Amino acid sequence: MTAIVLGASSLGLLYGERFIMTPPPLCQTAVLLMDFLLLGYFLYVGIKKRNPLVMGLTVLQALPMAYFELMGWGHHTEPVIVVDRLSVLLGIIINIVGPLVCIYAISYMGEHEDHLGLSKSRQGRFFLFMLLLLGAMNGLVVSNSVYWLYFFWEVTTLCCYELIRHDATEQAEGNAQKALWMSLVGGVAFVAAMYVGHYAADSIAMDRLLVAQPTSLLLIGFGLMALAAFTKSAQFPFHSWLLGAMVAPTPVSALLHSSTMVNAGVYLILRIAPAIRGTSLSWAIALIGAFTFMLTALLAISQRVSKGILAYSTIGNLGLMILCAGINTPLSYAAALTLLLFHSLSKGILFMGAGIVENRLNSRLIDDWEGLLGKLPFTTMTMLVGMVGMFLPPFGMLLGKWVAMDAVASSPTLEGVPLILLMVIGSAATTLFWAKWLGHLTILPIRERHSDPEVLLAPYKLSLMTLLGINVLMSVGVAFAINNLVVPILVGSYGAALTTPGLGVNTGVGTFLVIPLWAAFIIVPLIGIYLARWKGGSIETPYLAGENIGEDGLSFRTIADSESEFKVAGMFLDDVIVEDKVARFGVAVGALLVLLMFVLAVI
Amino acid sequence: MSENKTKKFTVFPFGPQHPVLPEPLQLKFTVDEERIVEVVPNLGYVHRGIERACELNDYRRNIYLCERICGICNFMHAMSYCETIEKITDAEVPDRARYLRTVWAELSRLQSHLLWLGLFADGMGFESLFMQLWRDREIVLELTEKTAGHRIHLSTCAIGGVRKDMDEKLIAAYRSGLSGLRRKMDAVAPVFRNDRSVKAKTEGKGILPKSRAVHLGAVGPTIRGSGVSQDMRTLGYEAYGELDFTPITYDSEDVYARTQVRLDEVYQSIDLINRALDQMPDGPILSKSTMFPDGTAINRIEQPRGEVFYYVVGNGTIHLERVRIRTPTLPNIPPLLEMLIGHEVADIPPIVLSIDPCISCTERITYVNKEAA
Amino acid sequence: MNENYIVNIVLPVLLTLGAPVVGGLLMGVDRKITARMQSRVGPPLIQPFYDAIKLWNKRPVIASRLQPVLAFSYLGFSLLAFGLLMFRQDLLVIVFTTALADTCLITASLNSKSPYSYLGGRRELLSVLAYEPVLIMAFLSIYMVTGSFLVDEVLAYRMPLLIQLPAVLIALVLVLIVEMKKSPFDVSASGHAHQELVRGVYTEFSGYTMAMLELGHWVKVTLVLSIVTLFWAPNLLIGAALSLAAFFIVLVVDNSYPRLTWRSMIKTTWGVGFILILANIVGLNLMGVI
Amino acid sequence: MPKMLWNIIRNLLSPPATIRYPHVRPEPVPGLRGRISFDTDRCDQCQDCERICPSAAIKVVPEEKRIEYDPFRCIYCHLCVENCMQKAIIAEDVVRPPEYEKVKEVFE
Amino acid sequence: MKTKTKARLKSPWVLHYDCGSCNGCDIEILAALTPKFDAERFGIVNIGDPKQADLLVVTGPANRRNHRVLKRLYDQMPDPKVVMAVGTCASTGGIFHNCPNTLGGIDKVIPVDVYVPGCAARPEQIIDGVVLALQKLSEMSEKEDD
Ligand code: SF4
Ligand code: SF4
Ligand code: SF4
Ligand code: SF4
Ligand code: SF4
Ligand code: SF4
Ligand code: SF4
Ligand code: SF4
Repeated sequence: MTAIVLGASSLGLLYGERFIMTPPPLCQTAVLLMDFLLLGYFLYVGIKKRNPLVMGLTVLQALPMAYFELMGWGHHTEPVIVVDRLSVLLGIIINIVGPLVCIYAISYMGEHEDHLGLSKSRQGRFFLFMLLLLGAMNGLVVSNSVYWLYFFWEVTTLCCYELIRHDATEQAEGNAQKALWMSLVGGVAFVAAMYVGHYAADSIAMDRLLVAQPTSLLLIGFGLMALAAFTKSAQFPFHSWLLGAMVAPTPVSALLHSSTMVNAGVYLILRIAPAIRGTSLSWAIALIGAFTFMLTALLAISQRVSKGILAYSTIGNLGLMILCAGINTPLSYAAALTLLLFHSLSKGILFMGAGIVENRLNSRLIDDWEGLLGKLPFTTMTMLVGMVGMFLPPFGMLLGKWVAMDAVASSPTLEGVPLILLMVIGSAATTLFWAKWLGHLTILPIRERHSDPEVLLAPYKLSLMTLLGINVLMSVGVAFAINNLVVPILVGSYGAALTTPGLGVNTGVGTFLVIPLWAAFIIVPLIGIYLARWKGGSIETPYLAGENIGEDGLSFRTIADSESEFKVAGMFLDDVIVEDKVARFGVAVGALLVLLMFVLAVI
Repeated sequence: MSENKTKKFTVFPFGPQHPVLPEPLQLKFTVDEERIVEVVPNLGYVHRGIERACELNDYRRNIYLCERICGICNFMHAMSYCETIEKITDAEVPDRARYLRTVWAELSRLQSHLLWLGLFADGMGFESLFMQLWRDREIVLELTEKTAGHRIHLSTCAIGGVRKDMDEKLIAAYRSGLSGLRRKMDAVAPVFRNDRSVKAKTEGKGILPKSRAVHLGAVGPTIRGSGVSQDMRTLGYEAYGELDFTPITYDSEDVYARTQVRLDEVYQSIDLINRALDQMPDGPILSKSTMFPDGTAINRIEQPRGEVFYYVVGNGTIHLERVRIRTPTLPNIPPLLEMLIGHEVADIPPIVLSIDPCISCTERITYVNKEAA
Repeated sequence: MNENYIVNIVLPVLLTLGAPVVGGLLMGVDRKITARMQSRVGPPLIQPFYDAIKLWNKRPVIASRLQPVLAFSYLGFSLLAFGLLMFRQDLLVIVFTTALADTCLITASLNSKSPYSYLGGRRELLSVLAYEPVLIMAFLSIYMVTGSFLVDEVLAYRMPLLIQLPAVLIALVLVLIVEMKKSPFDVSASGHAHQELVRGVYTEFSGYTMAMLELGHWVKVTLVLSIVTLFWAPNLLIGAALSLAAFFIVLVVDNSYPRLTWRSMIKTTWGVGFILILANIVGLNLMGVI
Repeated sequence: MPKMLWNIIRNLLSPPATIRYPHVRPEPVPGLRGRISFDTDRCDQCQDCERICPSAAIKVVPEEKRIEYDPFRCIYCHLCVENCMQKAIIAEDVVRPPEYEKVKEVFE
Repeated sequence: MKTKTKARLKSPWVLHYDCGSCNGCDIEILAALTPKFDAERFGIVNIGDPKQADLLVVTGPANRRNHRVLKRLYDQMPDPKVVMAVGTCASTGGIFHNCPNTLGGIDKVIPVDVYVPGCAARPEQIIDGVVLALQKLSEMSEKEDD
């Protein structure tokens, strides 16, 4: 219910102009109090789990916070709440995808608990944190005060921590703590940023900071915020928590990856981007994004676990958005926004689908998923469209990527070249891992012909179909979406970069003919179907060097006339891409790049 | 993530029908991605029962049957069979016949090695090289045809000598044909020897260490490529004792070495033929013997692919008691299985071809099919 | 007005429909020249059309219900990509559309329940991985010179691209080798040479589905060649000669190399391709052209 | 430089090695082991050929003075030609053409 | 002649299967494809995949093990198709007539359209055989339309 109200209200805000509000001081005090309660809880967790990292990081932000408050520096933050078009876009994403995931979770958690054989349901706790997370995200995107921002930030950290450890297994606990300490690094960076803000611009209100004269000190402050954003958006070197989050029940992943949590980081960078236009800091941010995009795309190839692929793909796409934000031209900014919007819409579908499959097949290994199209036609079809939507035209994601490429291409030559190279490689690797997975799902069932028909609970269908419908509609009507959601954001700080003549999208250096492409996308397979009907054809046994056995001919004769099945396994290239090694390399380079970012911020 | 380490393998049959394999042989491959982890051979697709048929036939007919154990080195089989029978019956082979046999045996080897080099090129996906080698191989086939009236089966060997002689014109044709061939080979030899991309397909692939080669009993160019100087021609049968022959060996133990051995042997065969033609005495070519074989003999000669072993028991009638033939590909199969492990699917054709598999003479064992038996 | 109509609509449509014809003829030339390089006579020039017509008329046999639909989509989207080029649209969109076509082919081969087809499909994916980034980089460099991704603008650029982007053209030849499935990069399937994977991606296709793949393949080869033509935009006839030269070079390379592995394919296209393109861009930048 | 390059260029520039069979039919080499036929007039029904034939392609029926010969079983070794005392077996230097049916040839 | 028939005649793709031959005929088939004879002049391509082949070329006698393979390959070839038995032993068993493990000619297993004699069959004979096979194919093609 809340969800629908929230969704409706944010849609309502869409046509409003900038909305400003300052809540009564009482609220401020309440926030302050809750913040310290929160930090206290983190400290408690750190002590209880004997995790020195968590303890240390909590203390590291609690003490300076306390000092900051004691000095009363946190009060010149008028107005506290500012809702502009960027907030609205984020709000729409959060409040459309979020509730759908919650609906999905209603069914999922039932099945999930059956699976685990729980006697006492823990769903109450689960949904509490889910909704809290949504609430916090809403708060986050409207806060103008860095302090409030920081508070909501920490609330999302809390929810995330609690949701990841929901299943209370040892692994879940471990991964949850990893997520916690990484997020806390972001918290520390935030606190530091507040100090910087205070000293450099004498304010901790975002809108002031953004228009202040960018001194190196202030740039360091923005660098710190970017660092915090990297932790939330799981960029290298902080990528591992998001992978660890896979142990949580699927709706959590769906929520974290599509509409909340990770978007917080991108949001923050988008927020500060106008202020750092043309600085080397901005370029460094772009470099980290590009690097993450490239490396995670390669890593995703080596993944056997469905959610692993999805997780790396999320990190990669966030990297792409950060790359765009970092390039910081009107075009790239538009690209980042488009990507943000469509990524949420597509990723949600895939996670939800993956969750259903996992519950049905009891396996997350995509090697076990072969022939899924025969077993779970509805879910698989949805996932297939979702996948196509991730990397192929004419879907919105690809459109976003195309705008991004135009944007990267039009960035200054020599600085742009490394970004271009990373992006191009990443983009090809993306095609590889999606296409191979997509193909694998369509292998028709090799052996079992007749499995039970697929029965899906209503909430599953509802959430999947709605999200898919929105995705397709938005992709077809991308001109409308861009004009109403993206361009207004640009107008403020950049000036429009995208035009939509004749319902296509024009970047000034290229055109994406949305409608003709969609028409072809629909017509071509239809002709194909018609042709296949007309020509027909009987299904024959496969080629097995002539040694097929039996009617279906799916096994072959081998030594001493014994029978052997042929088998196929997916492609993971794991002798080329050794996950641990590459990830370690990524963390090392990522750390170096973060260092470079600060160096560049100073000079 | 431990789950990510769970591997599934791809399992598929390579043969009996496969465009890279001209002959039916099945290798069941288990591959991890594209890396080979297991190979199981499955033979018997060509098994015809030749040894048994040899016991049923008039022993003189067997020359032609043995010749068709394999068409590629047909002359060698016929020669080996004749030699074995000659050993049993103590028949004298005229000198000229010995030289003629040597010439034709080497001609067969030339034909076979050129054929192999071509097929090997094809296996590497090097179509133009294949075409070029087979074009040049026609020179040898033309000589064969001029000698015996047929491109493949010479059918010139007989017990106690040979059926056909060579006149001066033919010898001249041999000389000019072979010098032409040598020139053509000079044009392609660098491709096998020095071309970087060809080396990438051969060097370090299909390693067969010397000790393993000896232990597993590899023969022919396969073992010579592992640095073991094993060649039956050093036994000096026919005219080889008088031709100053030394085997060619290479030490790098890989596909490259085996290729080089065969390439060098092409030149060596040209030399041997020329030398044999120089030294060839005049005289009769056939000494007829009417005695039916009675007794036992073994015979070993060097085919293009290695040692072939004949064991014949005669009982004084027109039919033989027992014929056993061990052909060179069979002992090379166990080494092949070892060579393949750890390489990629793309390396399968070069490695499999590197032993020059000749299934048709190997396939005289089979697994009994219960329903059919 | 009337003329505009012809140039903008009728001509592109005709050219698009003509692409398979041109592609088929090119394949015929390919087979003829290849044969001559192997001192053979070779088949007649229109041999590919005989092949395609014959395939189309064979008794239909399919591997799965999805297969023919995907096979047609491969052809359809390849034509779409070519059409976009003829309508002088965005180069990047063209690449993405070919990626869509490739995905159809790969999916079709992966879902054929056959190990050879599956292995071939995987290698086809790797081929896409090998050439797509190089192609995109090439387009980016075209953009850097001309300031637009629109073929329209590239055509209107004041001087031949070749003069400024010679190295990029060489990189495009690499792409062409992969696209044409020629040695040394014919890892996923090769025209008519024997393959360790039998027919690779094509193994499970027969009859009309195979005919559509052939057509699609022709269209894609023509597409890449047309892009090469753009390198002498002021006079497209010279451009065409340029692309024929590139085509000939591919044939020479095909006949001078054995098939290499997918690893060396990616190493070469990325290594050589990227270095060439980057060197070109950086060079132009140093000279102050862009 | 790939080592094959000069070879293919040379091939390209020189005429093909193809003999263009069947448009051009080359002269058979002397002594070609081609098709055989029987001259029943000369034959004395000794059946030597039947005995010597490695693939049992000849069947001599002395009573009826008939020779059945299977050209699809013959391996064209010409052993029979060499062995026939009566020179009743005629060897030609043309090969036996392919056919739709495996017909046995009967000489009477 | 209809385009369809003409195309069929001009583009016979070959699947070669070696049953239990001595290799003599196999190498002659390959030789027919190589420069001296260049069967590709007639559109002949050794395709190696039964699903795309029109012409099945078999060498060697069928035996107890490979007859199933032969049958399966034949079945996997879509119509219209023709079968050519190349060499004496594929036609009748030839020299292997009394070998205990052979079944005789391949016509014991699958219907054969053209027999090419010779041991080994010469490339010229093989090309002639293909010409005969194609005539049969065109008759089949014309008949199909009626
Ligand atoms: S194994 Fe030897 S003896 Fe036995 S049937 Fe075969 S050829 Fe004859
Ligand atoms: S080794 Fe090979 S070529 Fe020689 S006889 Fe045996 S099968 Fe034939
Ligand atoms: S002994 Fe008798 S059976 Fe044997 S060959 Fe002589 S006549 Fe014939
Ligand atoms: S089975 Fe092997 S070891 Fe035994 S006789 Fe035959 S070839 Fe020799
Ligand atoms: S050997 Fe000669 S004479 Fe005797 S049966 Fe045969 S054809 Fe007649
Ligand atoms: S040529 Fe040889 S196989 Fe033919 S009939 Fe005469 S002896 Fe028999
Ligand atoms: S097992 Fe059968 S086929 Fe083999 S030798 Fe014995 S009888 Fe012959
Ligand atoms: S017909 Fe003769 S040459 Fe041909 S495969 Fe049979 S035995 Fe060998």
